[in-house]
Amino acid sequence: MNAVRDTAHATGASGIHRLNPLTKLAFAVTVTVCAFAVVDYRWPLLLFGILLLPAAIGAGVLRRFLLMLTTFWVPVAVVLFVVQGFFLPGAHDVIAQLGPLKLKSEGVSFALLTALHILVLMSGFFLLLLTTHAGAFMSALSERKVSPSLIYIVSAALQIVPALSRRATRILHAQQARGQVIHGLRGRARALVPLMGPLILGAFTDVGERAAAMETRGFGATRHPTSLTAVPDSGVQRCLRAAMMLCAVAAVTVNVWGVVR
Amino acid sequence: MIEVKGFSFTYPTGSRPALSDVDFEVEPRELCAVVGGGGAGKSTLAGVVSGTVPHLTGGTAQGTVRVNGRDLDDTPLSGLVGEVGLVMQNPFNQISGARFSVREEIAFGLENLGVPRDEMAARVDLVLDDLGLTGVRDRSPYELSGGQQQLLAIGSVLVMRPTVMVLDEPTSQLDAAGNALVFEALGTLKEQGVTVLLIEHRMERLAHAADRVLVLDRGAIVAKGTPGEVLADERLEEWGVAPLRYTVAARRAAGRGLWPARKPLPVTLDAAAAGFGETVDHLDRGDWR
Amino acid sequence: MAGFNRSTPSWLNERWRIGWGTGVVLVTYAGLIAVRPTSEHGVGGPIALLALVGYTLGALLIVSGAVARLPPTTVALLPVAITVNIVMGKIVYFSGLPLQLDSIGTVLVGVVAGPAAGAATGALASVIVGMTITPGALPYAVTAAMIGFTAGMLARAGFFRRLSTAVLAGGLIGAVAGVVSAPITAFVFGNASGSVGQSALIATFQAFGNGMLKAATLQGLVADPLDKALTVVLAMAILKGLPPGFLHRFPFVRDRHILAPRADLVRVG
Amino acid sequence: MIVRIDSLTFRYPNGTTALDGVSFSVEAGERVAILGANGAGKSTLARHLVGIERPASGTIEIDGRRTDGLGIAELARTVGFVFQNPDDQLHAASVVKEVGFGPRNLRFPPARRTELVESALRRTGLTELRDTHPHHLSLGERKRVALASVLAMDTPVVVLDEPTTGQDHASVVLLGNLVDDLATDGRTVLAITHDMDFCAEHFDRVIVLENGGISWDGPVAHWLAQVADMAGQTLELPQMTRLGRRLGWAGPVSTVAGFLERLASEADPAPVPSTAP
Repeated sequence: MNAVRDTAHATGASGIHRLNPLTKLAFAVTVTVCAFAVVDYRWPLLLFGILLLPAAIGAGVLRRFLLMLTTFWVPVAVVLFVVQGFFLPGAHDVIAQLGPLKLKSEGVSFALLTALHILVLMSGFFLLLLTTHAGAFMSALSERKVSPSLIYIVSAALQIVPALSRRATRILHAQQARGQVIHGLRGRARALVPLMGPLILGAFTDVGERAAAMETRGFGATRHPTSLTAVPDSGVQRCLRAAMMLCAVAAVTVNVWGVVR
Repeated sequence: MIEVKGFSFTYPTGSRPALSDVDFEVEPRELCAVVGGGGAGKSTLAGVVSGTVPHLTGGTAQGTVRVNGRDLDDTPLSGLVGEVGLVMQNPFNQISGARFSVREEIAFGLENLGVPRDEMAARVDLVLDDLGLTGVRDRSPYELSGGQQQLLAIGSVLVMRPTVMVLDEPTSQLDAAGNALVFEALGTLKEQGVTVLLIEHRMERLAHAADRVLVLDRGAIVAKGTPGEVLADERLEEWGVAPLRYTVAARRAAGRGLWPARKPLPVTLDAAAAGFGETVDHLDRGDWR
Repeated sequence: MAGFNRSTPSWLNERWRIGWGTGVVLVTYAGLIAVRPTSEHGVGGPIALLALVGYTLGALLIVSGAVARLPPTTVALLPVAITVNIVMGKIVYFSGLPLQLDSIGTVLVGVVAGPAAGAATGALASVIVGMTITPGALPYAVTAAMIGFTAGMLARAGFFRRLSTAVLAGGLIGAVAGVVSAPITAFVFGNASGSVGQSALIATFQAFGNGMLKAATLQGLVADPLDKALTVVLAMAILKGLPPGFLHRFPFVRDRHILAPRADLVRVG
Repeated sequence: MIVRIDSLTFRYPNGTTALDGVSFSVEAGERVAILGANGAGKSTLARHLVGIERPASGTIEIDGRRTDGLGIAELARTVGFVFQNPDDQLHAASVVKEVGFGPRNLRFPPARRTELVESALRRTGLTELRDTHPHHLSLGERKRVALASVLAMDTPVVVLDEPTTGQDHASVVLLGNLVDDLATDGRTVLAITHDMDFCAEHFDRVIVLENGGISWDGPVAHWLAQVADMAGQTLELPQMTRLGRRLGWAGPVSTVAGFLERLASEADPAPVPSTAP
């Protein structure tokens, strides 16, 4: 649950931290679309090398950025090379042989391209998450008149997950203090109901009260709620966002045109 | 202003009424306390007056509940927002989770009503100050201690400046200092003309703060009156309510002739000290009996 | 993004947005089948982009339409359901079982609060997982939405009144999930997403000469129905354990005879 | 000596010191109240007794055994811990099954198990509710179920965390009697509490924690005698103590019985046997 803490408490003083979250979202989307739009493995590599990596360095989050890539991207890339390197349908240019398995060049180049696409997709979003406080993100969406229900659901889920995992620890201790042993497969299986029962049922039982509290605090009372915190924005960023979106739409259009044709 | 007349209510899954034939009124500038044992229907009553029961829970209701002159039967919950505030027993559920800092969480209700930003900020900061939460204003609501969460829950309702305030055991996790802050805030509310309905276990606080006390037992009101009348009633324990030690001591002392005969049994430290002081004086002068 | 609150023309109101979203998803899927990539170079880029953009757009439309129609109690239910998805998903993931079980909350909401709420739960759960655990979950938002939507529709049709039909419903939900997720697995992730077990299964199907999309679909049709049947059983167990009065707050399950009447809903003693 | 704690020090992961050189020991049959402001380290101390927290330095000995190598589930045979929130542990479909969970985990023989469960139900006044689903109980009743489920484990030490919070009058009375009975049976009770009247009426000894260290350890009456008007306003003195002070009495009274005895002695200089019930 470390990542949750990161997103909910991402604080920093860099210029990238201070950008409007929507600018960073637009950047993540655009860079992903652009990466997928061109069929050449050097292109996503270029995007990663000249945009994403320098941005991570500039924001001072390089260590965590690389750590997250190692955790999430490397396994996908490895599986990709194994599956497609050996089993890409229609590939026949064998470059190596391992027992009955044949490594094929088409498979390797396909795996390389796809892995780099995923690298850009993940990097764009990691950058957004590592430099953006979830609260600021939600405030920015709220200013763009996104439905309060949607903002509530996302915000509450982000905060309930850690609250619930703290509760899970308390429940675990309470049951262990009553002699519950949680060792081995059988112990674990037997512990499931005493541990998950209070956790999950408790969480659902709270829903009714929380809904009542929200309603008495006027949730949904007006279609035009205000926001306590102002999210910094600027004309430059607005132009930047428009340009990025235009770029993304163009890339999609060209590609759809190419596919349909 | 709260007016409840002949009100009975049964939950959809209940086999007996949670409230039966409840009848009472609370005027503006009045703090009415509700006491009773576990399962007596106190929280249900809080829900009824704040409009969440039966609107959200379902169930069958008879009789009328009027708040500020409006019949709750025909008033949707949204029609009461800002007018009636409800502080629930469990602060964890009162915290919306929609906001990431204490300051924003308090503002949540005002945001929902579309209050302009400047006014909102001023009102929020005032509440933070009143409840001693300024030091944790930027923390996540979920990182606070139980007591601080309780103060936050109260603050999130106070900030909306309701004219009727319903509080369900709002101080159970607070220490003496936190308690004092809350009762101070309630006193200020009363002066401002707010109607307060308070469910509370700590009798000593009530004896000072309440103008009137209702006792609920198995869904029915079995006693109502001033704290002095109700909390000194000898049936209090039968109704599942803890009597004050002052009252118990005076009652037993009276049995041995050690409590001034014309004085009512005390429910506050002051009254007990005055009464027993008189006893001691007389004993010293030797003119007792 | 999702959920515009400005005065919108009628063809963009909430109900229509769900319809448009579903339409976009179907057209995308049909498009992917129709222009089945022939050259191997077509696979990596444009097709993936088409799948990604079509599905994301569809998910956004469905979510914005569904969320706008939810009553407050359901809104309060969704974060909890999403949390249950995540917590159970994590437990199963770390237990090393060849299962996902990360849609228990989604199915539960579909049954309790209807198809729209179920769809919103699924899609938003993917967003939360994408924001907190791995961005790899984001492209699958549509699959998750379809799981909740299907659960709600089957609940409306009465599948959840008996355990046997509920298990059947789980199988059907799994089939839908398997088919809808295949293009993402195949084109965006090059058939390398998910667990090692899933990837091995896909590799096997590919080794037997199936195309990428076909291999991913077959994998989905083998693994998902089983997983979702178990998911449904667990969701029903949770429903059974919930206190009386809980279900009374949700008109969908209360008024439509979605579940069998519960004996414990009548208090004894 | 059933509990012996020697120079216990504990730091949170973030480095702040929660307990700093805490030492004390408790005899079998003693009733000890642990007092202190929020954040003084009361819960952290209690959590060490059941092995949830491990000391940075210092030792804990319970029933003659060092707890270092023992897991929470092993310590459960010696120390029963009643957590503040009963909803963190209730999972079974009936009260009797819930109460039987601990004894079953500790592998007591069936006959002994039944005996323990029945006795725990009786002592907590839950016999009639034995087949009820915990859903149908009020918070006070659920707290009693949690208490019963620990009593049924028949541990020589029982630790209670804020036992009176959220309890109605009947439950508090029951709880007080139970604490007295346990001590009579030779079992040791430690309780974290804010409720000073409860503490004055049912405990022999107080340990006051302040900033992670013990600032007072001794009999309740001695503490009440020396304590000024409650340092830091964090605790409210017992009602009878405050009344006694208002009357200008030297030396503290803390309970209604004690107060009446004192009053009677004022009435009649010759010592009168107390008839207070």
